[in-house]
Amino acid sequence: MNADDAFLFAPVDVRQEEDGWEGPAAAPGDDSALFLELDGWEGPLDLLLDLARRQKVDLKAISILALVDQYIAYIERAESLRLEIAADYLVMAAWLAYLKSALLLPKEEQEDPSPEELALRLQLRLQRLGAMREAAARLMARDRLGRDVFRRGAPEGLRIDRVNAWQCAWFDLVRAYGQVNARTAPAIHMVRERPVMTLESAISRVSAMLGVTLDWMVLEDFLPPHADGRLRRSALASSFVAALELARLGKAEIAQDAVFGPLRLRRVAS
Amino acid sequence: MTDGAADDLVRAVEAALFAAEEPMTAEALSTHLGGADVRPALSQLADHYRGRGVELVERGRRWHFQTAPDLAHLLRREREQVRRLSRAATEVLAIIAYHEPVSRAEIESIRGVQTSGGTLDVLMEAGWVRVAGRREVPGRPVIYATTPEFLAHFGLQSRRELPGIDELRAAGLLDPVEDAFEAAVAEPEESPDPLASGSESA
Amino acid sequence: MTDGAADDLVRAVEAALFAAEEPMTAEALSTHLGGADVRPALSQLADHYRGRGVELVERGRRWHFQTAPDLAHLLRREREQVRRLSRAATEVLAIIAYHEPVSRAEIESIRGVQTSGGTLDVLMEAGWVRVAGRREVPGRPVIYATTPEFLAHFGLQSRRELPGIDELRAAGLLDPVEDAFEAAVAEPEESPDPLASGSESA
Repeated sequence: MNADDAFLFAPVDVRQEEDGWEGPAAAPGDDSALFLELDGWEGPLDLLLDLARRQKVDLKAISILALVDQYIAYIERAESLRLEIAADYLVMAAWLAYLKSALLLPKEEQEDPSPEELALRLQLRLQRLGAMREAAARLMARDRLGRDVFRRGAPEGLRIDRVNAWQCAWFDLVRAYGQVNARTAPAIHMVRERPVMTLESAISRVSAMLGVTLDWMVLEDFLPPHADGRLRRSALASSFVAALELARLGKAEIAQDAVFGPLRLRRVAS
Repeated sequence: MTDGAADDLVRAVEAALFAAEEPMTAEALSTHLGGADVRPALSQLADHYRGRGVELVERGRRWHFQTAPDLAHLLRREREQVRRLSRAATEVLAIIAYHEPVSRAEIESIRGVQTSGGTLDVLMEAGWVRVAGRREVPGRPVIYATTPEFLAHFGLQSRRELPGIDELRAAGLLDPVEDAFEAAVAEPEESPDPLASGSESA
Repeated sequence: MTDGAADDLVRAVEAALFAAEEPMTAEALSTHLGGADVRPALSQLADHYRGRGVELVERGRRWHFQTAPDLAHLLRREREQVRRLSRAATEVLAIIAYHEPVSRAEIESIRGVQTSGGTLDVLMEAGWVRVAGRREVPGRPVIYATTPEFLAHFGLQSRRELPGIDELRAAGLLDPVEDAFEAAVAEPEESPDPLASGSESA
């Protein structure tokens, strides 16, 4: 146990205020000479434990009555010094006062739970807290890493390097070569022969047909009857251009009544 | 001199632990060294270094080299590298270590005072305490436990080496007050009999 | 065994050098250890560690521990990461395989596009391509060739087992990419035979 950790001694000004409260010079354990500040404890149980320790007996053998007296006396003295006392300390004081009176009452008047049981529970709690305080102190006193023992100051470190395991399949390889060759081979563009009606044949066909009729004829009527598909579209285009050409030469008239309406064609009477 | 001619695996384990920046489990070492069984090498090394200025120690199943504790006075550095814990934090750490896994309410019932969140944060930031799940009781409180770093820092091979833990357990001082109380009233003439109290601190 | 019972100064020097963050001169060590003459301890330690996984070495009058140089490979574990060669790298590899030895300029003229240096690096990292000297022409360009690992990876006895141009054409692999692509998408439901589809999924 490091008692010094547990106690905070009074600041100078407070010490001068009253009589018997000597501070820093007092040895721990000299109860009357100790000035105790409530901030120094981790709650009323902690204060009780310190007071119990001052009985200098095993916690199993402490006198609860004496402890109650000490606690209440302590709180009273603190109050007389007009120290601020947290509520839980006062609650504990009241409960201890009740416990004391119950312990002093004749047995037959005792309620349930009996004050002895309450006292035992308090004692058990103090034992457990005391055990942990002692354990904490022993733990802190061990040879601690970074204070008493040291790890290697400049470890090289263990590295994990990632290495790439490259994968490529045989087929990918030869296909890539094929693609390089295909991409860079000289390209020759061949246009397949398609069925077309040339402008010349369209002009001769349209002018020949205009020669045999005086009436208006729709452009489509000039197309070869067997032509369909691509040939028909080619014939239509060529025949249209042929009609324009014949109109330009003054050999034909063209009429269209509406946009995209049928194109009509007739011979110019000469 | 047998020690001088350390075999290749022993040398490899020695070098790896020297170079490692963190303590390593035998498994991690083994993985690093291509799956070899490193345990015989570890104990051979621990023997070799025993009594030297540097020791090979096992802390929470992790191994590391550290300077011998008795040389602390020669090595202690000017700048304190170890944070000073408040008394509250010290107590909370001890309670967690000796009771783990333990909830905050259980810590508070032992200390008789509320524990500020900051106290647990400090312990977790130091790497000594971790959240170890939740207790499957109403409210499912978070429970805390210590870490391998805790064991390494305080030089403990395992929690079984916590100072006085066997005595505390035998005395029932790691049992809840109620258990101890029932044990005590069952045999009213004696003070709490440690063996009679239903220990559930394991 | 004399080594086991290292004397206190030897132990102190050992611990101090182990914990030190930088190599230390004998003078600095001596100052640290209260003025003792540390040289005998240093040479005793150097003897002790010789041949172990860790060595005590003096470099420029400063002493430090380091892992044995022959164990360096153990301290660096390699983790393999499988990666597919990019299409560009595959093409370059194919060109090298078919035309080796070949310079980068030649590769580029065959591919019709510039080749980044990284591509050749990857192929050399894979161990499939090596620098095979320089071509004795103006500029003395580096020329590249494939390696035995290349043959091993692709299961080839020799480069002559690579299919010839005629075979590639027969397999449809010399079709322009666009046509091959169209052929592939024209039959969307079935292209189990890669040679038939010639798709470019690379």
